[in-house]
Amino acid sequence: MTQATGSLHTFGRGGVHPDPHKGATSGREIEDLPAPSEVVLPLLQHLGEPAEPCVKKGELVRRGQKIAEGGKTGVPLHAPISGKIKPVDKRPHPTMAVAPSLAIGGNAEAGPELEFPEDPAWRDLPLEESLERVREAGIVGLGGAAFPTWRKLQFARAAKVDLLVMNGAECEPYLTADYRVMLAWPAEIVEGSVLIAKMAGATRVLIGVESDKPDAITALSKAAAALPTRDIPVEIVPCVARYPQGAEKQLVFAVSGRTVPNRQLPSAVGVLVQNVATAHAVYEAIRFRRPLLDRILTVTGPGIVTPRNVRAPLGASLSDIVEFCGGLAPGTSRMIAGGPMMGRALPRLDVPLIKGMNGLVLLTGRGPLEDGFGPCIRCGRCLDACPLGLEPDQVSVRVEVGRTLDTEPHGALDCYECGCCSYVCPSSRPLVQFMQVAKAALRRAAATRSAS
Amino acid sequence: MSDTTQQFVLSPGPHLHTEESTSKIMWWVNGSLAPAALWGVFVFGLGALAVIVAAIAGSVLTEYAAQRVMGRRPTLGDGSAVCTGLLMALTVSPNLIWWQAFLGGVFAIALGKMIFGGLGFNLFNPALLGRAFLMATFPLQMTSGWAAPRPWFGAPLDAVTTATPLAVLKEQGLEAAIRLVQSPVGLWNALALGFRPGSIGEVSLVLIALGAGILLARRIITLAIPLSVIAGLLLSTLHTGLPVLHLMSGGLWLGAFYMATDYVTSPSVTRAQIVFGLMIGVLTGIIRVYGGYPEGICYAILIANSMAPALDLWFKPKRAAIAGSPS
Amino acid sequence: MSETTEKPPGALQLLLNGIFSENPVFRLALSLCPAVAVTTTVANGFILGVAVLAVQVLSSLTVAIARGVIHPRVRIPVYTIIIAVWVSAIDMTLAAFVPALYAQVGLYIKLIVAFAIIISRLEVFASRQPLVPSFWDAMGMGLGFMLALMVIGALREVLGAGAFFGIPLFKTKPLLFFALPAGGFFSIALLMAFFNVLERKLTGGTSKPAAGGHHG
Amino acid sequence: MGERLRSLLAPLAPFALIAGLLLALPLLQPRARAADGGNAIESVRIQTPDRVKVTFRSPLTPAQSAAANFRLAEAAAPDAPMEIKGVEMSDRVVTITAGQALHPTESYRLDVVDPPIQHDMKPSAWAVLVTLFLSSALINNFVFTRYLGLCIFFGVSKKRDAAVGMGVTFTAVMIFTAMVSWAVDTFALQPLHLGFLQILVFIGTVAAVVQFLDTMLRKTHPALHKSFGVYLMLITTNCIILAVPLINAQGRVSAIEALVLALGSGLGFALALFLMSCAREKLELARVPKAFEGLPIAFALAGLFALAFMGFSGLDFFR
Amino acid sequence: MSELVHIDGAPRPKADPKVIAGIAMNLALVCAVSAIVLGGVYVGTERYQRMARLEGERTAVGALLQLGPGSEVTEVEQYLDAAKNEVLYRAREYGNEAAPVRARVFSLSGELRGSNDDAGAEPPAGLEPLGRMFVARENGALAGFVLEGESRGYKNRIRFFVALDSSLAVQGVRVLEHEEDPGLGAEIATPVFRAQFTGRTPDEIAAIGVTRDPMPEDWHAALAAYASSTGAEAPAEWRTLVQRERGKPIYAITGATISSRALTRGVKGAVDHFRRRWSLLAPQLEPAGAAK
Repeated sequence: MTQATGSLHTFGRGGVHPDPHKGATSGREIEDLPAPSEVVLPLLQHLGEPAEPCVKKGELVRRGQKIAEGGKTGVPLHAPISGKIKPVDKRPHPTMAVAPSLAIGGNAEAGPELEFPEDPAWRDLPLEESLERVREAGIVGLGGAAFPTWRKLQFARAAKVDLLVMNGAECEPYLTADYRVMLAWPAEIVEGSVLIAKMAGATRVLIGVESDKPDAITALSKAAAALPTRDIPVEIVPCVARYPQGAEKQLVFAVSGRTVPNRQLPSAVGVLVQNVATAHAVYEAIRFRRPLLDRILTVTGPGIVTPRNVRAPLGASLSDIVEFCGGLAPGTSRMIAGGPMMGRALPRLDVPLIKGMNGLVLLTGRGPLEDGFGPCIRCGRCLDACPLGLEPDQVSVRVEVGRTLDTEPHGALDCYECGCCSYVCPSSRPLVQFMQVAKAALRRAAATRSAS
Repeated sequence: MSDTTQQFVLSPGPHLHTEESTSKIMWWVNGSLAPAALWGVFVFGLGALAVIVAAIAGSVLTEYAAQRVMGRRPTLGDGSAVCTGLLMALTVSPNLIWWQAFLGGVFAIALGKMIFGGLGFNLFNPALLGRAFLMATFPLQMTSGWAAPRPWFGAPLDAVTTATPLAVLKEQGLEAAIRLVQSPVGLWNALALGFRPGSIGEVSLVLIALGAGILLARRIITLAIPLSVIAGLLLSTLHTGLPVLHLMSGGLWLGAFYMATDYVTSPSVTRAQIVFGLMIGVLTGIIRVYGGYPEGICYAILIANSMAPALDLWFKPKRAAIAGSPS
Repeated sequence: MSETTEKPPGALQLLLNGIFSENPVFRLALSLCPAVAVTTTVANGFILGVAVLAVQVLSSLTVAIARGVIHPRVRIPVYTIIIAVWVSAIDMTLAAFVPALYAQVGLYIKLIVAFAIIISRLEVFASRQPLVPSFWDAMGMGLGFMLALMVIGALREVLGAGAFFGIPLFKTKPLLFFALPAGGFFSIALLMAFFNVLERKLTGGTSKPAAGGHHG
Repeated sequence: MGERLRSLLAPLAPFALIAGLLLALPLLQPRARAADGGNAIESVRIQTPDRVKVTFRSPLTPAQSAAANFRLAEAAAPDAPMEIKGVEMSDRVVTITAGQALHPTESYRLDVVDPPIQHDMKPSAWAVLVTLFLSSALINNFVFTRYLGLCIFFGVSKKRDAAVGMGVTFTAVMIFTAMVSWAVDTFALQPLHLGFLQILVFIGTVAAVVQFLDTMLRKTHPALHKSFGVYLMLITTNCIILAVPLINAQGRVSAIEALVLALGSGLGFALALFLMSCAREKLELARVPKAFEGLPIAFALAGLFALAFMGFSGLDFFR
Repeated sequence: MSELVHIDGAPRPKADPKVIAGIAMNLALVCAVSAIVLGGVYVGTERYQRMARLEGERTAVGALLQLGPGSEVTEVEQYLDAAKNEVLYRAREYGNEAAPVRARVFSLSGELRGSNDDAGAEPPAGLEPLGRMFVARENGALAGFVLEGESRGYKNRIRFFVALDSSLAVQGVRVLEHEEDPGLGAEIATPVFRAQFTGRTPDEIAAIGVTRDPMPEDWHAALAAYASSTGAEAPAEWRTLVQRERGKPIYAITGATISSRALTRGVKGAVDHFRRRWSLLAPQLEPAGAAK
């Protein structure tokens, strides 16, 4: 019972249609950032325990060489450039102010990139070996969540998923990185998807792509048709261009018609969701044992002189990337890591690129919430916009008068902060932030309750 | 060369925002009412203009004073006080004296809105409260001696007074109502075009429809409430044999499109809005046919307003994901 | 219930207490029903106020005198009976001697029997204090009630009917609204808010706003 | 859904009982007194505004359908019949057009000369029910126009659950006390000319009924008692409960009128409580000016409700 | 009460017969005293209450008919004997309970069925009262009538007096009791509204209606002038205008058409019924009155 608009698929309710702003970069190929003179690699750029350095200060490493072990729950780190290891130090971090990081100073003496020859048996590897390769390659979810992929696959297998949904929706305005990845490596993505499906135990792959990327759909469809084996069918599902089409639950519903219960993962309905860029990385890891070294991101927005899709070594400084894109335009006031809807504002440029960062949007002018906000006029727009059917208005007015604990019936705990409500609010109310406050308070209260 | 120490503004997300804003919405509402208001001035003369201006002045000044007294940032620019004053003026008789309209505006804002803390917190439509207050306070001016509309570019308005079609219908029956609006353009045209006695802004259905169309096109209002109001009215007046006459007369359109759709005082969920609208429509019909007033929409909306919090409780938005079963 | 040993306050203080700081209508918010119902004119407020005053004083005196013979376990029923007796007596008396005024407030005079203020004064004060302070306390409460009703009545009569004590002030009725039920509620809301502000000004913001009562 | 439905319906159970009673009302209605033993006339019905439809058991002759054959009068003026403007006959049905408006809640008397019939037209139970109910619940809502029960109204309307519980309890108690007091008044106080004991007797009656209900409920429905017992205790000395018997006694109403008045007043009060509690829950989120916090804003709110309820004024379905 | 008993007595102690007896005695004593007090007050005030009522009515009757000192008023009570389909009229001097009662019995269609010039002070039991009327004489000549009527108003019954002159034209209306809204329905009790009825003949009353049209300014002024002319000659402007207006409907109180209609309907009914009744009674009362 997939819900469809015409032949297109979409999620059940809510959502918004912000101006996509993708024109500036959608036509630009992925361009490589010239090797930076230094990279900074925070030891923690995934969900899990931080990586443990396995190189010494002053050691020369080649690009591709492992420099930190992943431990039980994390993933290892690899040198994105060849150079000399600097001491582990606290360095600026995009989200955590400062964090312990490994730095590598670019040094030609260290030698060229390691070679990653093809493993001829890559299609028929045992499960354990495949998972190990994914782990060793340091792959995390590249859609933004940065959860170690090998663990996610393990969980999916344990949860007996039967369906892999590949996320190629890229519904965030401005961003085109996934789009360019899909155009550049359609066959690799399809192959990677099949590999992921095998590891997860899924028997079918659906790749959801928003309909405003017709050439990506064509390319992927061709690649799927050209697959040598048919034991795991791959199907491309065009979806309506509508935010948040790419949110896990929305995408799962759109392409498969399955409804993920509130506060549960898609695996509850037998689905594993992976980003298309992750599929590409998995493909590289299994076929070539090639670790994750670069990140493809969109650098765009009115605040950048030459918007581009950039492939940059992990750890490259954002200032280098911005400079590669022509530098900041006058009047640039805000820098968003990720898309403008769910991304996060960064205070400064001297932070490194990390695995989860799929875009850098530079904006001019004042932010929507900078000029204060008005009272709720109960227009109901947020109710219509919320893809989950929550009541951001009710939550917000209760938080305003300090009754955060009364917000549970209005859905505060279910919110995943897609930002649709804030986007549509004519009174510019920070509804997402009210939701966050309410959620935090409710969780605290629940923790206190269970503790006592 | 970019400066690596540059500090960006750390504004919370989402970092994009719709173009719509409260004040834009309010001013669009005000603007879309302008044709109907101007028509009122055209057919009823400058007295109607004085009523409109005084009502708006009363609302705006009261809002400003109340915000000053309460130590809050004055928000006159958002146009909501103007909207209240204008809407109230459009629902009252052109026969009102300017200071009475002014008082109505004062009441509407002071006791209908500011006493609850201002925009967004009131429970009843302030414009209609203003009208109900005027009905209770100046029943003579509000219910009798209706100014007769002047025909196309005819003689200026003199002291001719008459009764509204609904009042005549209630008192004397259909024939008399038809005789009342006998005009060069005929009954139905009179009802639609606005050559009939009535409240300042309610007479020209064409212009109200135009304004409502603008609001609909801009998605400021939706059809859920207005259509269910109309359905409710037709339902409850069907047995009189005159549902269309009821539909075309009185302040029904102004009420259905502008008053009942007031965000603050109506439910937010579509299903609740339909119940709300039906309630208004049916109550309007009942009050008109069996009640004490020839016109019922004002009180019907106020009564429905009083039910709105309960409707909000009963009708919750449908949660997207309640149970998960693979299809 | 044990007798309180502390010395009862003086007569003047008891009087003022009832009229201002513990005004049964504006401050204690007790016995609100008649406050709106009968106060379309000052005269109506006055007559009901007189009735309450009389019932309050007579009941207080009765209880203060008879408390020795009242069994403590049936204290409250007996108080109720005492009040009912005095209400009936006042009701009949007013009906006999001021029939015109009585016609307008008759039902509410009968309903004085259900006023929480009266029985609460009996329970709190008259059953524990000697005769004289009980009298002054009752006087204070009764007068406070009467004055409150007259203030509301004055506001509503002047605004609603354009008259004061039946004497026309204006040629027209300025704001008819205030004579209507809805206007009655608003008059009290405005007066209560006014007294809240006044209280805060006078006490420097230390006292709490009028509390909700629970009995009619 | 089923759970929700059940929890919604549970408080309505007492009302279902009452509704059943009301449905049986027309059966309790005293039979029309007819001199012919009720044989000749099948039914008499008032068609507002001014027609009376009389259905005979057998067809009439043309002579019998002459205007002069009928005599229609108000029950209060049987000696002064009203003008009969016209009589239409079709088979067994005679439609008499009177010279004045008739109202189904009033009593009339119809006399037929040939065959000799005297027919007392009692008020239609349904018309009385609807009219009185509308009047007591909406038009003359106890709270909004008669200002009764204000203390409870303001005291209990802060929380919706309490308001609903209070409303349900009130209505039930009101019906019981009204009926008992009506009986006491009609069969004891009035015949014995003890009207001056009214207040004393009624307050005793109320106390006794509440005590009785409390005991009954505690013994038979402990769960119900747990949820409604609190409210029961608040009721005893409340003016609204006392007002119904007093108003009934003043108007010397019939048993049906007393019942409907109590029911309408109770439901009207419950409605007011419910609406007010919803509004006040919403109001807790509002930024009410300091001076109006607490009771003043509640009074203002009640004023606005009263203003809105003015819309019901003059409602009459039988005009 | 029970509430407080509970609170007081909770937890309920074991019933001790002695205590119970004490309480019972106590309550019985209180009740007895109460009954005595109330009975006393009742006896003490009842007479005044009746007198006050009588006085009010008498004043109203006198004022309505503008009676001079040499006038006398006969009160006629009317009852229905439903079992026999008879109507009983009982007439006696108003306010004088010692005066003899003249009783007349008519069938519903107006035949005289019985006559008794010295009936008992109390009417027979089991009769339904149908209303009262007052017949006034001044110096032996018929001076007018006052009818008591009731009508269903907007909220409750409206009780009123209608005064007729000897030709049965309306001489005045007075509202005795009503519960209409102040400022709206209550306006029916104002002199200006009531004065609209004055001067209308029974035939005009029989055809009377109510209009929502606004009252003409001059007529309003004339009515106001008439209403304030206490007892004296009616103002000239009223006398001219009443000729124009008395055939027209009553102008309703603005915003209170229902109350206006209620009173109008009541007056119409009272006058209509009285016309018929007086045609029966006149010969019965007239000779006795003339003999006096």
